[in-house]
Amino acid sequence: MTKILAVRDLHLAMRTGEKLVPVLRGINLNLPQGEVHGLVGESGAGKTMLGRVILDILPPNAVVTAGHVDYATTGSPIKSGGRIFSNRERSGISLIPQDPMTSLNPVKKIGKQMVEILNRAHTDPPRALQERAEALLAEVRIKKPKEVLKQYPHHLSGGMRQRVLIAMAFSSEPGIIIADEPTTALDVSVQRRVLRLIRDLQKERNTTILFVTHDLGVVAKLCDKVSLMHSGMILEQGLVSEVFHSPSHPYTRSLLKAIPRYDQPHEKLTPVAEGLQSQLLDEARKYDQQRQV
Amino acid sequence: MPDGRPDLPLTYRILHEPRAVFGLIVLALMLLAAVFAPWLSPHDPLEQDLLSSFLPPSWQANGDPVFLLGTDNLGRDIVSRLIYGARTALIVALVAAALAALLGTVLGMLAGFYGGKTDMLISRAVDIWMSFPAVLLSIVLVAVIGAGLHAVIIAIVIIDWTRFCRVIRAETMVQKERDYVSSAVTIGLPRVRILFQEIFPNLIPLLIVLLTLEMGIAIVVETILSFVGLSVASDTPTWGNLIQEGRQYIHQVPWLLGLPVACVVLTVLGLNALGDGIKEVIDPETRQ
Amino acid sequence: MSHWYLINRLLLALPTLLGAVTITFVLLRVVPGDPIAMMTGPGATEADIAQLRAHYGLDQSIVDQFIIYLGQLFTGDFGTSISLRQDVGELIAGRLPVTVELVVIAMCIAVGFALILALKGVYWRDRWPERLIDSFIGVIVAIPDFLWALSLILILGVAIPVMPIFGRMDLTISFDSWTNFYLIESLLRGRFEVTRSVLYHMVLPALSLALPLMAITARVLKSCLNAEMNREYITLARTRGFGRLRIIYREALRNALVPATALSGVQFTFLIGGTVLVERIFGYPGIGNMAIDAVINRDLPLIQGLVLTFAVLFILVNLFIDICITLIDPRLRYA
Amino acid sequence: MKPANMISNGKSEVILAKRLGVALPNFAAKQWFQPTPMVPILRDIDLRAHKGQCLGIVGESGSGKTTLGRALVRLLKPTSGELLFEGRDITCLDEAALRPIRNRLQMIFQEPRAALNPRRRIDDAVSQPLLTYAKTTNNNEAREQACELLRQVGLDPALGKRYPRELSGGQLQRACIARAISIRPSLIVADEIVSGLDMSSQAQVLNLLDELRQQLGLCVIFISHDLSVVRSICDEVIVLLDGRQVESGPVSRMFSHPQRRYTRSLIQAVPLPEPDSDWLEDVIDENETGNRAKAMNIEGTTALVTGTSRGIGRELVHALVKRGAKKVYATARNLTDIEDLEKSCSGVVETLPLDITDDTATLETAEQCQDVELLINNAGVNRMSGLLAAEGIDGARLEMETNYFGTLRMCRAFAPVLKNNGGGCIVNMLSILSHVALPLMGSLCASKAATLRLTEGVRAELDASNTLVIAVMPGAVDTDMSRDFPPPKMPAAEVAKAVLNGIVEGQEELFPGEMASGLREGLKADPKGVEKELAGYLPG
Repeated sequence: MTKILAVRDLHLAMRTGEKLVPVLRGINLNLPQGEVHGLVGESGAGKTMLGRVILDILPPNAVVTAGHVDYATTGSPIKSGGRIFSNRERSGISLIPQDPMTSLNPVKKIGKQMVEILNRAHTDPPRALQERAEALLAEVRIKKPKEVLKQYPHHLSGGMRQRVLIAMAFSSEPGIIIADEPTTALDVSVQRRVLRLIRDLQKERNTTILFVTHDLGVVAKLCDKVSLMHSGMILEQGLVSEVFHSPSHPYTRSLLKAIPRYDQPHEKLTPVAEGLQSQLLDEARKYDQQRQV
Repeated sequence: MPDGRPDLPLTYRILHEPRAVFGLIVLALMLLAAVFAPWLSPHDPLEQDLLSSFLPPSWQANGDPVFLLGTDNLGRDIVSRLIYGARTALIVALVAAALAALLGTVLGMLAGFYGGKTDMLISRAVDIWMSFPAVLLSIVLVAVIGAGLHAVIIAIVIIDWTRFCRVIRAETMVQKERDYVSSAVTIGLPRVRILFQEIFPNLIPLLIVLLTLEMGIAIVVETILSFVGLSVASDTPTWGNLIQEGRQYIHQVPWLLGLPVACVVLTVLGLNALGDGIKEVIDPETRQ
Repeated sequence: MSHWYLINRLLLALPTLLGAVTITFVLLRVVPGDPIAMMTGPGATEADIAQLRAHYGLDQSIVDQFIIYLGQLFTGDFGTSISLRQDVGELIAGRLPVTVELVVIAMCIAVGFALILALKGVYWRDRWPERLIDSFIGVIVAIPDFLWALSLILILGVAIPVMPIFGRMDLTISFDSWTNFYLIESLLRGRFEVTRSVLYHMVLPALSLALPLMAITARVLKSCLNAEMNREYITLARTRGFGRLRIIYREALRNALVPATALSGVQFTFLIGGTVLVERIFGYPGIGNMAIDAVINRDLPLIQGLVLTFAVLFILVNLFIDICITLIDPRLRYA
Repeated sequence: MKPANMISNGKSEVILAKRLGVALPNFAAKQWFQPTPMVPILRDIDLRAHKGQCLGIVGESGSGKTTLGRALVRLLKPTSGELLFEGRDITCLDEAALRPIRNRLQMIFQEPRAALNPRRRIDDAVSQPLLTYAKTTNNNEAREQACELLRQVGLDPALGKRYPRELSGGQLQRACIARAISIRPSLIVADEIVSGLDMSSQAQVLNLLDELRQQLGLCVIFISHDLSVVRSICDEVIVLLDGRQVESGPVSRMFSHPQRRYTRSLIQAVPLPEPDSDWLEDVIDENETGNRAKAMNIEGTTALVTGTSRGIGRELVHALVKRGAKKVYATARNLTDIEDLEKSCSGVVETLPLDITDDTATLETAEQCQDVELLINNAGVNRMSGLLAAEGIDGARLEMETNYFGTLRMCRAFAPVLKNNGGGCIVNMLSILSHVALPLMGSLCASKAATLRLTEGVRAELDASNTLVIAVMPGAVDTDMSRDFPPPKMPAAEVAKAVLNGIVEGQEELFPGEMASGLREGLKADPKGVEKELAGYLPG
């Protein structure tokens, strides 16, 4: 399998005033083509920030202090070096955002927004772009694509908007997609259909997906591999089947025991011990000190 | 992000905000001038000396070192008149702004909290009020009440309560929808207590900002009314009267107009900076 | 949006208008100072005064006066000015164009510069030009139009005397206007020397009115733009590699215009109020200047007419702003 | 009234809602000179919860969960129905009258950060209810008690000196719980209290709530969209959809055999942390046009079908068994006609003799089959005879007796059964003839049309008791009865399949087959023309 994305020993910090607060601590990640990789962690683990580095849309106060992200646009060998890349290469990587309600420009019709994106990847005449947009909407199983193209975002339900966003993400035929909690804001039954849709499109095009989420269940159902993050470090990484059946890190084990399951109603929940949490934070702090020395 | 660390004290943060510090200095200077006017001013502000009228500031040619910033058409000392003017300005600023704030806040809170007919009534009144040009209304009002400092204050209160009312009403409605109000209801607090004990403390930061801005506005309104000749008696030293007098000799002695204008501008700038500074410091707390 | 919406809005404005009329009416009747005594000289007899009183309807009860007044309003009769002895409607019609021209020019200046400042500020976000723009706006916004007028006179009229500080145009030019819209009329009639003079005289008053409005609009627009720039759809546009300039103009701007327009609507009404003083200071012959004279002369019918004019302007401007917002934001365009 | 006495008998409900409805004003749609229109948010909610019990309320977003929670603690005023708290009617009490019992009705909110006044320190917020209820008038004493409460919920009392923004979400939620239990409530409504929290603090808060419930004998109403959480801490569940109560019952039954399709899809959609790539394969894009709240789940259901000796009835029984029904009562006039059904599907199908023209027989059957959730009224007679036919008026009477009165009898007998089971479904097998009047079939058409109207009436009447009522109107079907009809005729098995799909989709009117759906469209455009065409199609 060809490698399509490699994150090597990445360190990221946020500048607050004079201080640099570490957010990511030595992240290593290799994504071969066609893999669906789950990135799990609680809030503050740095998983969203990792997605942003890969997309090169960091906030202005974030600084990459060490390491780099290497990309291969589909077909070509992996490119090493800086994280700023040209707009042409950008079409090789796209984002499915978390909140469908705020992720579409409210004052533009769906059709216009889609054509604007297609326009960047293709040089077809407007009429053809319109048809392409229609075909894309049909592909994400929207019933009346022609009508939807003429509508404004507020006319659509959350699930529909997420479908439009998925169509947009796949429209540039990207090699990699970062999905940042794309189903957290949706109801469970809608979530299931959206996940199915993402997986079908991914299979068809052999796209690589980095699926950022806090929901272990979603990872278990959708992903091939999983990385578990805490305080900016990857604690455990491996095949989903292995990590869920025989977790090696104590944090993974205790997380799996902390979430309720409807098929095991009588098992007592064991919260993640606060000792374990603070131990992990201590480790992170120690790691920072060692780097500075 | 809440990280389990306690915040720095509020006074510390305000004293490290340059704009707030600038505003506080201006306010302090005004306070100083107003309270100690008789001791600070070198002359009696009303003392006329027709022989030494229109003297330029002391450092210019023909300047008299006794009159630091020169004299006006009747030979009165400008420094003294400016210092006494600060006194009037401060009284108007404090009293009028406080009263307007009181009236506007109470009505705004009632309208925002109780909604329905109360809100309808108060909001309509605010609408009607806003459809008058404020300046014209204040002129009419002072004409009705009769000239004088009390008239100026009353006019400002009657006009500017709407500023507070609108903003406070909107903010009360926002706060009312938050769950801490619901949880106060579930522990059985009476509505009036919820309004004043739970919601009101959350309005205070906004109120302070509005109040500092209103103080600036009150000073300007007083100046305007003096300028139109409707404020206190024209020989009383107020900044507005000084401007009105200076306006007549603008081509001969521009500093007569320039100095009081500079005083008003500086004061207004200071008060605005104070409001902005405080808002900057408090904002992250209110906007969680 | 349908015409029903418009009609509804206009109907909603009626009580406001009526309220404004009533309050002024009542307020003015309790003003101490007798307008009749002011217009007649000291030699007038009791009978003369009584006759004049009856002529202006001032001898009736306040309720009767109000009912008569309302009746007259419906027929378009604003009464006769006591001090100027002319029809109030005609007086206002003559002066209104002067003020409207001034206000429109001021508004254009304000909106134009506000847009530039806000867009540049957002473009240079978190860098020194942004901080510069912020402090500039901060200073301008603090000073009201009245003080701007005086300061501009001092600076550009006296210290560096480059601008005229009095009147609407050079008195040496004779221009017999039909509509009193000097600017447009002179352009249409090819009298460009008039246009030049009028514009030249307009600079300082228009600037005094425009500066605070510009600053507040720029500030609101900028903070709205910054808020928009933090939204998800902008992040998404960034991942698609659209340039920063394009994102600001084509994605964020229209969304930010909604709250900014709403606020500048309120501010614009302050601008109309501001003309009262600015026209006074610059000796500009608009309705604002006339209003102060009317109050000082206790000219009841004229004050009444002017307040009504201001209220109607206020309502029209707000209506216009509402329509603009509805056009900008499709979410507000429900049936 | 003495609430203490009411509790002592141990049986009475802490909270009881009968046909509770809540409507909220919609100010946006207000017209001039007219009262503000009210939008119904909740309709006909029935619930009861005892001391020490945990009742879950689940549903997707917008289903009215939060509104229900707020109505139960009377933050909202119900617009219809009755609400009893500890035996006392609190439906219409005003704020002042509620105040004395407010301490016994507490609510915990989703966002702990918003639920605590940002300008109050934690200990201040926790001691505030104590001071309000005057048991402790002393400030210091209240503070001490607050510290004790914080310790009880596992927080360091030193945190009490901080402001809410200085604490994490999990800590704040525990502080909110401390505040709620400080005044010894008997009912706590917990609205999505863990959905804003991290995985690790979620378990802590859930365990805390569960322990406190057992220690203090609290009655907890637990609102959540997360079915796994509900399963782990609740005893009973109510499922809401679009403001209606779709299903309710013990949590174990709800998860093992959900009555409604909606409940089933909710459960199936929960991703368990168990690697399984097939989970996504089973997704079907469900058609959501029908009555979603009442759409049934055939799997595990108990059904009764009349007229199963042949044709559609027989196919319906087969189809039900195939789709995984728990039990099917197959009835016919002669038991001998259907003996083979019981044999072929033993354990599931139970055959019963039933003549639906017999009043007592239907009532007895209903008595016997108390577990029926799905009733299919299939039995009927078809006859063709003109005005002067040999049977005379008796033939027409027979049609009415079987088609109309038979259906009416069954509906009357089984409506209470369905209601007792928390609602269900009634399917009345009619015909496209109910929409037309044809020569030689006037009385048959009349009986079918009457039954259609009856069905609509029953539907309206049972709306509140959560029962789906379906009218099925096929065209010509390939059965013994229609031997004389020329094709096209629809196979009976196809009709049965269409009926079951309609039940699952919650369709209230079914026109299975091309003929029926075509006729339906035609009837909309030109009813007389269709009748003419049909008359030509008839044999004879």
